[in-house]
Amino acid sequence: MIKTLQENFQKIQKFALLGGIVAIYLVAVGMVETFAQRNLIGTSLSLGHAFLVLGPIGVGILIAQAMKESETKSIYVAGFLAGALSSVSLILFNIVIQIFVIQADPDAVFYLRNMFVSFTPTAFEFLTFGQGMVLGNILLFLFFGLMGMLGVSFLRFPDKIRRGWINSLIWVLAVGLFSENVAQILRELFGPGLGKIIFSNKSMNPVAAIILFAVVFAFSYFGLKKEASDKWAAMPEEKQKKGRVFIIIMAILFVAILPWLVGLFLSQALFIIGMYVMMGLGLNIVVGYAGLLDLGYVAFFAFGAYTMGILTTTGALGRSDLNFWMALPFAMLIGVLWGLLLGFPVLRMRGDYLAIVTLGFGEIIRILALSNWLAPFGGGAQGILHIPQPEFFGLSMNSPQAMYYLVVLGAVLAAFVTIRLRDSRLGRQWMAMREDEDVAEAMGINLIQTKLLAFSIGAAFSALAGAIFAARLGNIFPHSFNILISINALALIIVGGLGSIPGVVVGAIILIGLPEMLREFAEYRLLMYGMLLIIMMIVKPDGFMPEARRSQELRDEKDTLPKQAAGTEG
Amino acid sequence: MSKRLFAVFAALMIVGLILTACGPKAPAFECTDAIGCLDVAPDEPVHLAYMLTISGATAFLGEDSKGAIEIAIDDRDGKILGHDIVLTGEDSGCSAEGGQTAATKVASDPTIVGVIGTNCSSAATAAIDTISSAGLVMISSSNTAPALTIEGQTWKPGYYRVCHTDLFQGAVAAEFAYNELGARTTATIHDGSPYADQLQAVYAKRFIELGGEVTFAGAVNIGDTDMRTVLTTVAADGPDVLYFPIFEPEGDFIVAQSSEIAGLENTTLMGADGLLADSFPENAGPNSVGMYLSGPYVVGEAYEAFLAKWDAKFGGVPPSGFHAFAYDGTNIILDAVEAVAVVDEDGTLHIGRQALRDSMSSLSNYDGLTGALDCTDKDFGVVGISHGDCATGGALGIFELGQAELDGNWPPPAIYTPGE
Amino acid sequence: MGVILKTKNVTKRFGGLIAVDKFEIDVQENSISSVIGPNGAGKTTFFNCITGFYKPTEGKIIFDGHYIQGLTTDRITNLGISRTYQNIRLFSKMTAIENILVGQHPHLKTFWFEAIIKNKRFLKEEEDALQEAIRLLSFVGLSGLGDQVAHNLPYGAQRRLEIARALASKPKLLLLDEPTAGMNPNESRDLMNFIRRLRDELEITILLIEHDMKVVMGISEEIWVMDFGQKIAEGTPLEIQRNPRVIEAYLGRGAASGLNLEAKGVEA
Amino acid sequence: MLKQFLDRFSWVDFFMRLLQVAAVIVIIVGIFNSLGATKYTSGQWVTLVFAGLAQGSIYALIALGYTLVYGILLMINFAHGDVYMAGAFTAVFLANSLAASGFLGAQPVISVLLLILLAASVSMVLNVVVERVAYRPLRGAPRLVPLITAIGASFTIEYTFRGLYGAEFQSYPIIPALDGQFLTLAGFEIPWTQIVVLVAAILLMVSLYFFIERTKIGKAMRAVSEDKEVARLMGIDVDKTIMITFAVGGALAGAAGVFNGIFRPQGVFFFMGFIPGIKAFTAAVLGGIGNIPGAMVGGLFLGVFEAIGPNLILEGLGIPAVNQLRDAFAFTILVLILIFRPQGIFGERLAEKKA
Amino acid sequence: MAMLEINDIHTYYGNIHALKGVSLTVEEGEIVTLIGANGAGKTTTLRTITGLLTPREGSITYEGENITGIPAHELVYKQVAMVPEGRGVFAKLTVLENLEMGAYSRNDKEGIVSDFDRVFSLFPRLKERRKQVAGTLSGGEQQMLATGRAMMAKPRLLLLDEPSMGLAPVLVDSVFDAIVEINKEGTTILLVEQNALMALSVANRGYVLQTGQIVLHDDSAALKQNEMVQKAYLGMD
Repeated sequence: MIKTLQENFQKIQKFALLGGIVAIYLVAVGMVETFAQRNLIGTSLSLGHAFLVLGPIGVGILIAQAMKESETKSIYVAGFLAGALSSVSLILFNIVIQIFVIQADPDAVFYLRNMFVSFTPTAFEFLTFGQGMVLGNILLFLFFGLMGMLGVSFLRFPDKIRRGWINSLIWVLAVGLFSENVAQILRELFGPGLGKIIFSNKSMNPVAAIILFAVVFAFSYFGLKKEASDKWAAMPEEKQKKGRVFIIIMAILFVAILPWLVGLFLSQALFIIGMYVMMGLGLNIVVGYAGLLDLGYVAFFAFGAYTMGILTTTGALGRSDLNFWMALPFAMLIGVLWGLLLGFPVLRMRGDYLAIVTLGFGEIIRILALSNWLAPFGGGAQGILHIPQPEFFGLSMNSPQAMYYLVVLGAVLAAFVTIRLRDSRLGRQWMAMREDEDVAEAMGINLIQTKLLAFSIGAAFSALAGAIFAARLGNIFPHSFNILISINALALIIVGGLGSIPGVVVGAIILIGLPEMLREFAEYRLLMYGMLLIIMMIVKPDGFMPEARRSQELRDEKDTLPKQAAGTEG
Repeated sequence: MSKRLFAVFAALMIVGLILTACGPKAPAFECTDAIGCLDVAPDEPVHLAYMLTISGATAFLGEDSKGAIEIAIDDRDGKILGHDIVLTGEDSGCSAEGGQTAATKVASDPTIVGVIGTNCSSAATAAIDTISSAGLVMISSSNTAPALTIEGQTWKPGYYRVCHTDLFQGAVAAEFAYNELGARTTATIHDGSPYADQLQAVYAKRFIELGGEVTFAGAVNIGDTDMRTVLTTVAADGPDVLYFPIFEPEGDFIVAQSSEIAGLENTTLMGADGLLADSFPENAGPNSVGMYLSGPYVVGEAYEAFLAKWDAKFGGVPPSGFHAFAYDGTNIILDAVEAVAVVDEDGTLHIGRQALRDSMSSLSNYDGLTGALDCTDKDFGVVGISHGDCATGGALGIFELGQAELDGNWPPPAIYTPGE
Repeated sequence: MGVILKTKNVTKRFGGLIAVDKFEIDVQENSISSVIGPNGAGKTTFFNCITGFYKPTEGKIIFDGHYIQGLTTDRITNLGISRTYQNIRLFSKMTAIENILVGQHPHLKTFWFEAIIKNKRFLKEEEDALQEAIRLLSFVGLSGLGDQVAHNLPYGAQRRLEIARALASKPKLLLLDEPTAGMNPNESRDLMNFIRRLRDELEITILLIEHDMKVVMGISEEIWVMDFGQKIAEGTPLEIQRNPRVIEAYLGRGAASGLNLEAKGVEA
Repeated sequence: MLKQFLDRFSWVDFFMRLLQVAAVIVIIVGIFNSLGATKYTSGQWVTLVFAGLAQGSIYALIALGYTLVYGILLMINFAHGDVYMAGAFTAVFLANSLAASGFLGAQPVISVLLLILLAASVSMVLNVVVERVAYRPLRGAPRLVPLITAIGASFTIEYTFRGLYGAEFQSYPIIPALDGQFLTLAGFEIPWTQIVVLVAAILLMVSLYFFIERTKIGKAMRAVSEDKEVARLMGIDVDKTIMITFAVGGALAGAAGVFNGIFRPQGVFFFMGFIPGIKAFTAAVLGGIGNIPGAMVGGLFLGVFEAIGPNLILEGLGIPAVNQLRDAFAFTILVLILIFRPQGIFGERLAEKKA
Repeated sequence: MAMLEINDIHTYYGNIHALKGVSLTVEEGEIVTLIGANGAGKTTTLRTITGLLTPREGSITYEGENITGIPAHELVYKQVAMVPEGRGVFAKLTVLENLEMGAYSRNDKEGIVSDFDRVFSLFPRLKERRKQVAGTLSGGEQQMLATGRAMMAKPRLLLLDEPSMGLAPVLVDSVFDAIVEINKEGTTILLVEQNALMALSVANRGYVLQTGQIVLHDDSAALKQNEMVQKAYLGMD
């Protein structure tokens, strides 16, 4: 065993260093300390702990992966070692705080907290378990070692147990993390009682956590999911077909009643997700199909919103007193017109030149909306206030639930149009243009027309989303139309899978929905968002739901041909 | 469905039912409040929420307010009427959509008593509806848009603010410039935020009313760093006073770069509360000597104590100028809770939501960090009836920065208050 | 038989560099002819001038009675010129069928809005186009590979797919840029026969750029030789092989004498 | 004849031409009116031009990072503006300590060199780490994917530094030796800070140019940017070369952060890189992205143009509060230039590489 | 011991099995040619040898040392150079800079200078154009440059991928002359060529590659006479 360890010592060192870096990073940016206030389960396990152990657990997993061949015992020892070693960075951190913060004079030049705001006595307290310099650091060392072993166990336990308890852990942590949202849903479904029992002050009741753990474990251990899917596969064709219809009907029903299950806030989140789905579908036409990298997509969103605002507001800026439904087509029309107008000058530009110019357009529009110059038309910095909410047979749609239906309708419309166009001549034109603009033109495709169609149809959906946004918000300000919206829309279609329609929905749920649910993490929300983007792209560069190609030649016999492929030499 | 699957479902259902059945018994207290009551069980905390701008370029505003709220809670040792106080928060950003989403989040949690926020008026404008219809109270530390408290405009019941509106501050600044400095021409710069735009408009209007002339009404953008062009435009007319009610760092740039521009030698610089922070003279440099700032006149021992607590808790000084309002706002809510809560024998609290609003609306002569506060309705004549405006305007002043401030003395002396 | 393509004085300059220098050819209708010349002589540039990728600096190009110099590529394609590329340029992430469907573009007439409402005309046209694509696929011998993504196809299949795509626009004139590049002698011979079939069965005029002298000599009815952008010779394969300037600048002595035999062998 | 003309007539070209003419007319009218009003003295114009040059040299230094990376990987390193922030933000603490201890006053040159060294190292390391973590695993992925990780990296860096150093604004100390010092040139007074920044930036840029053109590593970088596979066959370690490229780009951005602190000390905080980043990217595109002299000229051009443009052109058109429109104006100029020259000022014509 | 020994390598592009067990040897001083149809795996073989691709199975031994999976840039230091298909000159670098890049692995300044002369004497055209940007050279000159550039690494083993591709017939001869010349000076050559006739006429031995497998291996003379080779690769009936 000693020998195995010696052989692998370099790896252990390397992973320990990596784990140490992760751990110190999380402490130094203040995540551990801040989230130590936020309990996940009971009052003992906080989110801070969960972040703190990310490093050593990860190290354990890496060790288990790298030493696959070795005997189990030595892997555990190696995991312990690596985990414990990764605590060295934090021990150093503790020493630094002790000397340069706790014992230092706040006016001294080297008083480190002047520079590193998270180098606080509280962090020290947390990391040393309140046990002081010596004992605390020893505890930390041992604790990290154990966490390293825990990481090893993720890969080394017998398969069934492993899957069971990893799943359980994920579920318990997720419920603890999203406690507010889970509690909200429970409240909507069962009244206030249940939520109060399971959660107290956002933290999960330990008993509830254990029950949840056990239930999920049972599910995974007995392989119930697999059993169900096996059964499904064994069913006769006809029954499967019926089952599918049933599932689809259930899904539609689910989407329909969803806002009433989840309450006010999650409905608002759903509304925003739906809005981004609509925009994503539009942008997907421009970027995913036509291959035109547009970083200024927010401009059309702004046009939609401003048109809605100007046409319907009862304030001083109102130009007419149309209602929401009458203004909606105008908003889309204005979007289309501007899509054409802005599309025009960039017709001859390619790739990254297009990107920066469209980004510029987005900014120009925002700045103009903000300007004193155009304030008489768009309100300038003061924005447009008092935009009435739409009415539906006399009922004011002033709740997120009501508006949710509106965006779902809009998104379905966008998806419908997108699918129909994708499978038509125009869709092929776009894709050909995306693959090779010159050759596409040499196929007789009029690039100008094709590009402008992409721009304007994309713009129409964005404008539609903008119009609904304005009506939901009731007030619009130029600051709302910043580049972040373009970036979000672009990121979600790429994360979902460029060109893929289900991908847009998945992307929107991950990149828009998740951050909304994690609002309470405020200052670290965008940090996590950024990391999420990087990790997701590295894990799945083609997106979560890559675009699938249709079979056309052999329409009925799918997958009968073996994959014909050969070298790409030449 | 397999038998095992069924068994698991059945177990789940049973657990669920048991848990529901064991829920708390109905309280003996009978709620008569018009918009309902909030019950806090003996072991439950009193739940406050904040809606501030925590991320993005204006995060310093949120940090400023959030710290003050925490200090206010610390001052009560984290307890009220024997219950813990919990503070949870939402990032509302400095935007309407952020405000609305944060508001729906807050509104969907029935345990929340009241909200402190938002930082930006645009966020409040979009949040006010949701917050109000959820029966909550919301008190802001830095919403200065007048419309927010004017009946018939944006105002909705349950909304309060501690800071003074632009109408006060803009007018005070204009009067000071015209009467005290003897200025007859002025230029203004705003940064595209609804706040600065409004404030400079009020200032300019008052200045013209007094008989002065506005030579140039300019603007920059948040994020601009080079102010030489706008300063050159200002310099072309050489006005007596340049009023720029904007924030850091744009305000820093204007002050620092003003000395490079020929033609500004005789122009007096005047900023507003956005720059009223102790880091400002240090950031803006020597040119800040001799300039004026309009803003809340927050002085006194209590404030000194507050700053000491801040330094102990967070290190350094608050990053912006609205912390004192956030502190007062928190206390107003908590005091109102103390005043209206009905305490059962077992320690359960019953807080009538309308009662809470009534209590806050009737608050007067409250001795806050920011001076005497009065949240009662006021009649502003042409402007309209205002509700929930706690600031009296008396706590406004004009400060002059000198070499002492540059050397670290803070706060600067107030050389003019409207009463004088 | 008339002249389908005539270039007059076609010149293309890039800055100071003259890539094509007053190049003139007359392509007879329903013929197979070639442009040959050393690498970098300007052959591909010349093709690019014909197909509208480049605007010739000077000169006129007359195709089927139209002056086409300076027209955009898509218009030229719509007039009936189609081409393949030296280094294959398929729409590599689209399936073979989709590639051919894109090629059919000039003959599809439905308006995009019809695709949204899926009216009868649209459905019929799409079905017809699909059938035509499947037919073309089998014409080039790729039946069964239609649903493969283009870049997964073997090299030879990609070459043929590119031709099928070019044929989909029903051209009157087909320009092939080094179609046998990377093929072995057997494959080249198959391709020669295929090109003949195109001409005979579909009555398409064919203009080639080619390096493989066996192919060029075996198939062409007329050859133009290009060097430094200029035409240094024109004529039948036999005339070209004997032309001393061509031998010196391009063929080399050994190759020229050997070719004669080979060419005959192929024809036999 | 008419038919031939109509066949070749393109509405796009027509409108582009129209747009060009309109733009030229508007610009000329604007300039004519502005200058005709004689509102500003020539001294004020000179002030603006030099401020623009100093600002532009900072854009240029950041733009070089964009252009180097673009040249070698054909990707937009969206996080580059934040790399610039990282150096500037870190060095500000050292600068303040130096000022507090009086060293800055006593030894300004050494102090500034120290600051540049620190900022450049931080930015360099950060840029290399970003490349290693966020870009290298994605070699060969679809082109938009690294753009998204770059955006992710941008957020990550911003909020990491916010977590590390806090959300407050910091300021560089004023260097006593340069404080209030003006160089008098032909009767115009120009602040020394601006001159120092301009000269130092140009020195850096020239040395970069020689580094790329003359040294073995520089040539290897060019070789890698043309063909990575062949470069590997020459014995060039491609990953290492790319790393060096990021390192060089990062160091330049870090240095730019300190230069920025010299001539405009305020407003150092975690978000400060965003707008200069976008502007620098604009400058790189203006000059022709991938082109090193192009980035330099593009940066200086953009700096000067946005400094004088609003007053010179927009004000003459009777637009109120023109300075607010500066960014819009800068982007408009970008669009116009790209309409005139789609490949940027120094870019190669992409169109010639068609078939 | 053979200079280069390839033992049963299997290389994949993603899931595509491109080389299905290729084995070959090259002795010091030889010219060995690898002929085969497009897509047979010739280039893949060369790319696997140089480390641009990593085989999933099998081993490659160079002068007794296992070089399987070695990074491409390190192999150059072992004096193995490759002229890639399509020449791959750095179009924006001058001729001289291209040659310098060829000598990237070396540090002996004087040796490099003398090798410049050697390349220029082999290809006088390059000397005339050494200040010119490589992209402006004609196809033949680019081939010369690519070959000369590979020579700058002072290779003991030179891998050539399709040197005659896209060249005018008149130039093909001179390129092959140069290959023979280089070989005579002591460089071992592994030549991948489409033009089987030419290749076999300069090579000592040849391998025939079909769909990722070696199907035939013999002396050049014998291969020329082989019926299958004649039919498939020499175009004779």
